[in-house]
Amino acid sequence: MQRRNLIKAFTLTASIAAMGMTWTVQAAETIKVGILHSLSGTMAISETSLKDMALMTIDEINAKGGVNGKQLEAVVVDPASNWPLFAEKGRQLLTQDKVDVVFGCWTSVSRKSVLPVFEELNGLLFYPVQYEGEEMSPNVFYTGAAPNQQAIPAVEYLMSEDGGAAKRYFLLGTDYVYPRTTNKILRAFLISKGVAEKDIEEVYTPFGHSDYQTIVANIKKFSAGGKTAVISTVNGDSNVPFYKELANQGLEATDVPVVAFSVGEEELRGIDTKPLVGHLAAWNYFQSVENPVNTEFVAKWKAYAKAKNLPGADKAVTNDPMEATYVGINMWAQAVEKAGTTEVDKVREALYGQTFAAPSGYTLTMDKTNHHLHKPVMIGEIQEDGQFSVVWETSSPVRAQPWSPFIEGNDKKPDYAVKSN
Amino acid sequence: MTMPMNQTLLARASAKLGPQASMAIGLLVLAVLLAMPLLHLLPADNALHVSAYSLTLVGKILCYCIVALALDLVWGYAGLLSLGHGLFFALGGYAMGMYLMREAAGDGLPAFMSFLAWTELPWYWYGTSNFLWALCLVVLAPGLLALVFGFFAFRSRIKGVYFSIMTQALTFAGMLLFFRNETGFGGNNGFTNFRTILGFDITSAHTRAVLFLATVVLLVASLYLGWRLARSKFGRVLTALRDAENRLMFCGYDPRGYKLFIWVLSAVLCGLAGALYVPQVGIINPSEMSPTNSIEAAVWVALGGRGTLIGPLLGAGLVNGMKSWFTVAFPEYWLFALGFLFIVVTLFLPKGVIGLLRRKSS
Amino acid sequence: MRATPVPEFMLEPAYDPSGSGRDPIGAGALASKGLNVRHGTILTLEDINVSFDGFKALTNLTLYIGVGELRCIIGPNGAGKTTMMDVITGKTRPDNGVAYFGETLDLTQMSEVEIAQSGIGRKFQKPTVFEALSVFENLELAQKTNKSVWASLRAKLTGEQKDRIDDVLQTIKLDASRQRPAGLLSHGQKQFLEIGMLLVQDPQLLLLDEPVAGMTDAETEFTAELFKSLARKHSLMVVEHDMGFVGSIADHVTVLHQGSVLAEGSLEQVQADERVIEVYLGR
Amino acid sequence: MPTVVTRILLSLLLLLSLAAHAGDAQDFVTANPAKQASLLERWSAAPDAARLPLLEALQQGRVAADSAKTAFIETAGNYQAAEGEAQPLDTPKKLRLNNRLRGLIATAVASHQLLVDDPVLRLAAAQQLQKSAKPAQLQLLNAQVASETDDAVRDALTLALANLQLVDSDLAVRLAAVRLLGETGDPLARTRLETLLDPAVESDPTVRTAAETSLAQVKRKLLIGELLGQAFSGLSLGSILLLAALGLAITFGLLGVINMAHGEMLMLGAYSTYMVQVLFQRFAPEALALYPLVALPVAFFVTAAIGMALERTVIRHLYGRPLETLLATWGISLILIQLVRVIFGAQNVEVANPYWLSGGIQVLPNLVLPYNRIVIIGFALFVVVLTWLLLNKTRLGLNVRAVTQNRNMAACCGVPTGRVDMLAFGLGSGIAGLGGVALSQIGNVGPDLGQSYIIDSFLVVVLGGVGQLAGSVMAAFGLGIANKILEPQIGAVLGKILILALIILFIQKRPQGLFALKGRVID
Repeated sequence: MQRRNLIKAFTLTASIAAMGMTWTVQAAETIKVGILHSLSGTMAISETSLKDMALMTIDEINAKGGVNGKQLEAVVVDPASNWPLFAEKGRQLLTQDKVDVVFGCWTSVSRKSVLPVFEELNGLLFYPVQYEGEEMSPNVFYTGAAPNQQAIPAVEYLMSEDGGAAKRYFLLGTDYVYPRTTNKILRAFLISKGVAEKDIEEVYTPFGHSDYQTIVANIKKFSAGGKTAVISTVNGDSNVPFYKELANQGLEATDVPVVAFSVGEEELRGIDTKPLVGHLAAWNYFQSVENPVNTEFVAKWKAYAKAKNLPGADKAVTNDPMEATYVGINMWAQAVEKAGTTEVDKVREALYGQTFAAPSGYTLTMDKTNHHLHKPVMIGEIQEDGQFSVVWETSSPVRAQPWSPFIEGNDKKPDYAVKSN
Repeated sequence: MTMPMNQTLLARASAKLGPQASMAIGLLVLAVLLAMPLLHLLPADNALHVSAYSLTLVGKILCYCIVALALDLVWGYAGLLSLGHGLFFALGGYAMGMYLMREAAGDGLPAFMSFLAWTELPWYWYGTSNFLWALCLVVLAPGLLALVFGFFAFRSRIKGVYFSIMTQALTFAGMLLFFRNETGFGGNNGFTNFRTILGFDITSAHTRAVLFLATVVLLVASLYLGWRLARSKFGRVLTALRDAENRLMFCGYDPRGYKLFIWVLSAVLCGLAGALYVPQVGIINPSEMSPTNSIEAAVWVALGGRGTLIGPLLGAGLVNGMKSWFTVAFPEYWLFALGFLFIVVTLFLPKGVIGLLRRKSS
Repeated sequence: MRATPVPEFMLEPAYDPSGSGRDPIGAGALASKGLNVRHGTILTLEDINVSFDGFKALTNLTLYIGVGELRCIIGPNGAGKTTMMDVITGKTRPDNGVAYFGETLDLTQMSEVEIAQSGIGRKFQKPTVFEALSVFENLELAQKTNKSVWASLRAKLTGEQKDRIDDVLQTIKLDASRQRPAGLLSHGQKQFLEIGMLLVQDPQLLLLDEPVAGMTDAETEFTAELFKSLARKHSLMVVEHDMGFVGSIADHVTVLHQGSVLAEGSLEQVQADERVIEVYLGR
Repeated sequence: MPTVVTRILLSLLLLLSLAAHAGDAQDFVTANPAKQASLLERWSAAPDAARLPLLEALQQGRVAADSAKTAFIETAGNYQAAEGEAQPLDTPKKLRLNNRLRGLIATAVASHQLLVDDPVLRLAAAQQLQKSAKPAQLQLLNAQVASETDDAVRDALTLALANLQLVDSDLAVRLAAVRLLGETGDPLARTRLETLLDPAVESDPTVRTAAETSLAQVKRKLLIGELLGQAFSGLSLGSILLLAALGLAITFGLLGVINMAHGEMLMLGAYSTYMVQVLFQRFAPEALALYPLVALPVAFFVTAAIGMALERTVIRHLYGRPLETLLATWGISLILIQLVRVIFGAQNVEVANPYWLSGGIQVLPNLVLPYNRIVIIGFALFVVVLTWLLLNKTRLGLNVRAVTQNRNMAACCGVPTGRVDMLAFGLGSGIAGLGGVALSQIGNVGPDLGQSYIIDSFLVVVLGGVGQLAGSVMAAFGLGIANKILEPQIGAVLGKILILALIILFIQKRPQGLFALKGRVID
C-alpha cells in the first residue's frame, strides 16, 4: 500500500511536470504566434488589454486570408507578472510551442528577463511599450517610444510659450529603472538648455505608494519659486492617488501643469478627470486623433470588446501601447509576406524599412538599422471625458535614439542591433 | 497533536515496509534526476533528449524544493513560521548574480551601472568577480542577516504570528531597498543577461547540465542533513520547543541557541538554493523578495505536509508543476484553481498530501 | 545573614556540564555541586512585590526554604502561589525584593534557563509534557546533561543514562508506555511523566504546582511516598489544595493570602489559626 | 446651387460685419494663440464690464466657432452667436485652449470682476490678482484701490498692487510694498522678496534691509503652515491606516484568524462604492453627490455577508490553528482578486469624489486641507467609536469577548459560539468594507487594492498589541505621523524602509505590542 501511494505521488508530480513540458496545441498548417502578457498579478491591469488587442489583430489578419495563405494561431500564456516566469514562458513558446514570433512584455524587467532567451534561441519579440532605451537587440523590435520620442519633446513643449514657458522642473517618479533613466536624460537635456541645477528637483516614491500629501505640498512649495512644470514618471496604480491629491489640494494645470509619460486613456478610466483638465501626457498616439484609419481602428476595437464581452466593454478605449501592438503585428505580417517565410533572419531583413499606415495618422517606418519605429510625438491635454486633446505634435515622425546622446558613453554605441552576448 | 510529527516519512515508511522499498523509490527518483542532465546532452533530435526548457523548469522547481525544505526545518520542526524566506533566497541569488554580472562585464562595470554613469563599484561589490568570494557571500549574506535578526527576535521571545509578521516586514523592507536604483543592485530590473560562469558559456548544454546536477546534489545533501537533524537529539529538542517552549526552558535548555541555529541554517540553505536558481533561470530581481513569494513557499510546505522531510518537496513540486501547466492551459483561471487548492488542503488535508498518503496506507 | 564573605570556589555555578560525579538518585548532590547552602537555607525570598497593571499579586512576600525541607504552600485562589513560582523560576520579574537560591545565586538577575540549569526544577499546574515525543524521549530531553546546541547535535545516550531513564520509568510506572507519544497519555500519567522528568533533571529544589490533581487515590498515595523519599536529598516546595495530601507529606506548611504569608507552621498549627480559618471559610 | 450662393453671400455679409464691427469674441476666435494671448493681456489691463460674459464663457470652455470662424457661445447644448444674430453653419467646434491661455483668461476674468457690484466676487478677483497681476495692470490696480469701497477688497487689492510696486521707481512706494508683503504668509511673497536681496535688483540698502525683515516674517509664517500641514498629513495617513486595519483588529486581533483576505474585504468595499455610484449615475443622477453615504451601509452589508459566508464555509473549521487560517485565507484572497478581475476587468474603475469631498479649504496661504481627508479623519474616529461601543456596550460585544477569551467556557455558559464567531467575523469584514469606502475616495479602485494595504494593516495591529483596539488606534496614528515626519527628511522610499526597520526594533523591545496586557501567563 505504502509503496503504491508513494509511487502514485511521484508519478503525479512527474506527469504534471511533463504536461507542462509538452503542452502544445496541434493544428495543421498554421503560423503560431506567441502572446506573452501578464493576465494575473500586478501587471494584469495594463497587459490584459494588449493581449486582447493582439488577438483582435490576429483575427483581423486571419479574416483577410492570413499570412502567406496560412492562418495565424495565437498561443496565449500567462507569465503572471512574475519576471523569471517570463523567461520560462518565453522559452516554452519558442521551443515547445515553436511559435514564429512573440508579441509581449510591458515592463522593462520582463523584457530584460526574456531577452537572453530570445537571443539564445534566435526568436523574434515585438515590444510595444515606451521605455527608457539603452537597448537594441537584433531579436527584438521596439514599437513603443524611445526617450527622444516621448520625454524630450514633452519637455520642449513645456519650455515653449504655449506650454507655459516653465522655468522650474519637478521630476517625480516611482523609484525604479525607467523613471531614473528618463530623469537622468531629462536632467542632462534641461541643463543643456540652460536650466539651473537648483531649478530641477528629483523626487522618487516607493512602488505602490499611495500617500502623496507631502509630495504635493513640496510641489507647491517648489512652484512658488517660479513657473513650474511637473514631469511625472509615476507608475501605474500610484497615479490615481497622486492626481486626486493634486486636485484636492487645489493645484491646477494652469498653475503647475503635470506631464505624464505613463498615463494614457486606460489609466484615466480609473480617475475622475474633471479636476485634471489641462494636465498633459506625451505619447505617439491618442484615441482622439482624427483620421479615417483611427476612426476605423477605434470602432473595430469597441466592436471586438463588445463581441468578446470583455469586462468594461461599454467603456473600451484604445491607447498608445495598444496601437503599438496593432502596428507591430501588422508590420510583422507584411514582412512575412515579403520574405515569403517566417524564418526569423529573413523576416528581420524584411522588416527593415517596412511601412504601415498607423492609426496615429502617420505612415510609420521601421528603421533600417535600429529596430525602432519612426514615430510622431503628440502632447495631449486631459479632457473632462477622459480623452486627450492634442495640443502639439511633431510635423513628421521622429527617428528613435535608443542610445540617448544625453548619457555618457552612448556616442560610442553602434547604431545597429548587436547581440548583447 | 496526537501523532508524533518528528518522524520522517522515510523513517515511518521504513518502519512499515522495510528500508529497501522506500530506498528504492528514493533512488529511482534520484536516478531520473541524475539522468536528466545527461539526456540533455544528447542531440536535440534524439527521442530521449531532454530539452533546455524542461531542464531549467525542473531545475527551478528543485531550487524551490530546497527552499521548501529549509522552511520546513524552521516551521515544521521548530514551529517558527517565516514569511520572509524569499529574502534569504534572493540574497543568495543576488550574491551569485553579482559574480555573474562581473563575469559578464569583464573589466568594465556591470551594464546597469554604466548606463547610470556610475564610475566605480560600490564597496560591497569589491571582490565579487572572484567566484570563491561570491560563494562566501552566498552563505554569509543570508546567514548574517538571519543571525542578527534571529538573535534579537529570539532574545525577545518573539514567536508565533508576531514572528511571522516581523519576517514579512523584513522581506518587504528588503524588497523596497533593492527596488531603489541607488542601492546598487540594478533596481527593479535586477540582474539579467548573464554570459559565463567560471568562463563557461551559461547557455551551453554542459553548463546547464552541471548546474542541474549541482542542484540535485544540494537537494540530496539538504535532505540528508534534515534527516540527520530530525533523528538527532537536536531534532527532538526542536520538536519539544515547538510544542512546549516553557517546559523546555525549565528543563534547562536555552531555546535561543536552538532556534538561532536552525534559523540560520535554514537561511543559508535558502541562500544556496537562490545561488543555484539564478544562473538557471537567468534573472534575479527584487520581486523575489515580495512577501507574496514567501507566503507561497509556506503554502508549498503546508500542502506537502509540514514536519516531514518529503512533504515540502512534494508540495513545491506539485504547486509549481501545476502553475507551469495552468498558466498555459487556463491562463485566466489558474488563480482560482490555486486558491481552491489552498483552501481544500487546509480544510481537508491538515497534514498535507503526505498525511493523505499515510492515512490511505493505514 | 548573607554578610559572611563567600569563598571563591563556592561562586561556581551549580550547573555541571559533564554530568559526571552525579550519583543515581541524587543523594549527596547538594554537597558536591558547589551551591552555597552553608546556612541551611536553599531558597530565600524577602519583601517580594509583584504587580500587574495595578493589581498587586505579591505584597512583601518573605519566605525561606531550608535544605532538604518539604514545604507545602496552601492558600485560596488568587493568593499568589503560581506568581511566586513564576518569580522563583524567573518567568516573572519582581518589582522589588530579594530572591536568592542558596547564598549566592540572585534569582532576579538570572534567566529562566540559568535558573533551571542551576538546579531548580518546576512542574506546572497543568501537566506540560512534549506531546509529540515519546515518553522515553521526554525523559531523555529532561535528563541532566550538557544542554547546549552543539552537544545535542552529537549527543548519544550512554548505557548509564539509559539505565537511569529506565529506573525512573519503573518508578513512575510508565515502563510499558515508554514508546507511546506523550500526548496519548492520560492526565494522571502525564502528571507522573512530568514528575519523572523532574527526577531525571535532578534539581536541588523542586517546585511542584498541584502535582496530584487528577490522580486516583492510589496514585496520590504513591506520589506522597515518592515525595517523602525525595525530601532531605532534595528540597521540595509543593503547592496543593488537597489537604489530605498535604497532611500526609508536609512537616511545614505556609499559607499565602493576598500575596503575602498569612501563617506558617505545622499543618495542625496552621489549621488552628484564626485568620486562616477566616480566609478559607469566613469571607 | 442655391446653397453655394447663400454661403457666399453669408460669408460676404460676415466679412462686411467684421470690417464694420469686429467684436471681441470675433477677434479672439480668429486670432492665433500668440495673438489671443496678447488680446487677453490687453483686456486685463483695460477691463470692460461688457466683456465679462465672453471671458466667463471662455473660462468655462463654452466658446466655439463654426466652419466660417464665427464665434458662438454654448449654453446647455444651444449655440448663440457671441455677437450679432448669426446662426451656425454647422455644429460649432469648441475653441482649443492651452494652459497659458487658461492662465491669462483667469487673470482677465479677475480684472473684469473688479468692476462688478458683488464684493464677494471682487474679493476673489483681487485674490486671484495677487497671484497673477501683470505689470501692465499697475494703472488699473491703482485706480481700483482708490475707488474701492469695501475694506477687505481694498486690502486684497493693495496687496496685489504691492507685488507690482516692488519695482516701482519711488523708493517710498517700494519700501511700503516690501513691508506690506512681510505681513502675508504667501509663498509667492517669499520668492519675490528673495529677489530683492540681490543688490543688482534692488539698489537701495534700506529696501534690502526691509526686505530681509519681511522675508524673515514670511518665512516664519510659512514654517507654521508647513508644520501644520505635516501634522495634518500625518493624521490623515494615520486615519487611513486605521480604517484599513480596524477590520483586521477584529478578525485577527480578537478571533485570531490570520486573515490574509482582509485586504480583499477592503477591495470589495471599494467596489461596492463603485457599484453604488454606477447605480446612482444610471437611476438617480440628480442625487449623485449622496452616493458615498448610501455606499457605506451597502459596503458594510456586502462585505459582512461575504465575510460571514466565508466564516461558515471555511474559517470555522480552522479555529485554534492560526497559521493554517493564513493559508486558507490566502487562497480566498487569490480567488476574490481574480473574481473581481474577471467581472470588472483588470483595470482600475473610476470612483469620483462628489463635490462635497472635492477640493479643500484654504487655511493658510500655503496650507490647503482637502475635504476628503478631513472627512476621512472624522469617519475613522466615528468607526472606532462605533466599534468600541459595539464591543463593549452590547450583548454581541460581550459574547465576542467571552468567546475569544475562552471558547469552551463561553460555550458552557450558553453562548452560541458558532453564531458569535460568524457575527464577529462579519463585523470585522463589514468594518473593512467601510474602510474600503473611505479608501475609494483617496486612491485607486482596482483588483489589487487590498494587496497594497495588507502588510501595513498587519503591522498596525501587531504594533498596537493583538486584541487591543486602543493599541491599533495609537499604532495607526503613530505610524502615520512618524512616516510624515520622516518623509520630508529622507524621502519616501528610505522613509518607508526606515519605518519598517523601526517597527522590527520596537517589537523586539515590546514583543506584545504597545498595549499588551501584563499578567500571569497561563501555560
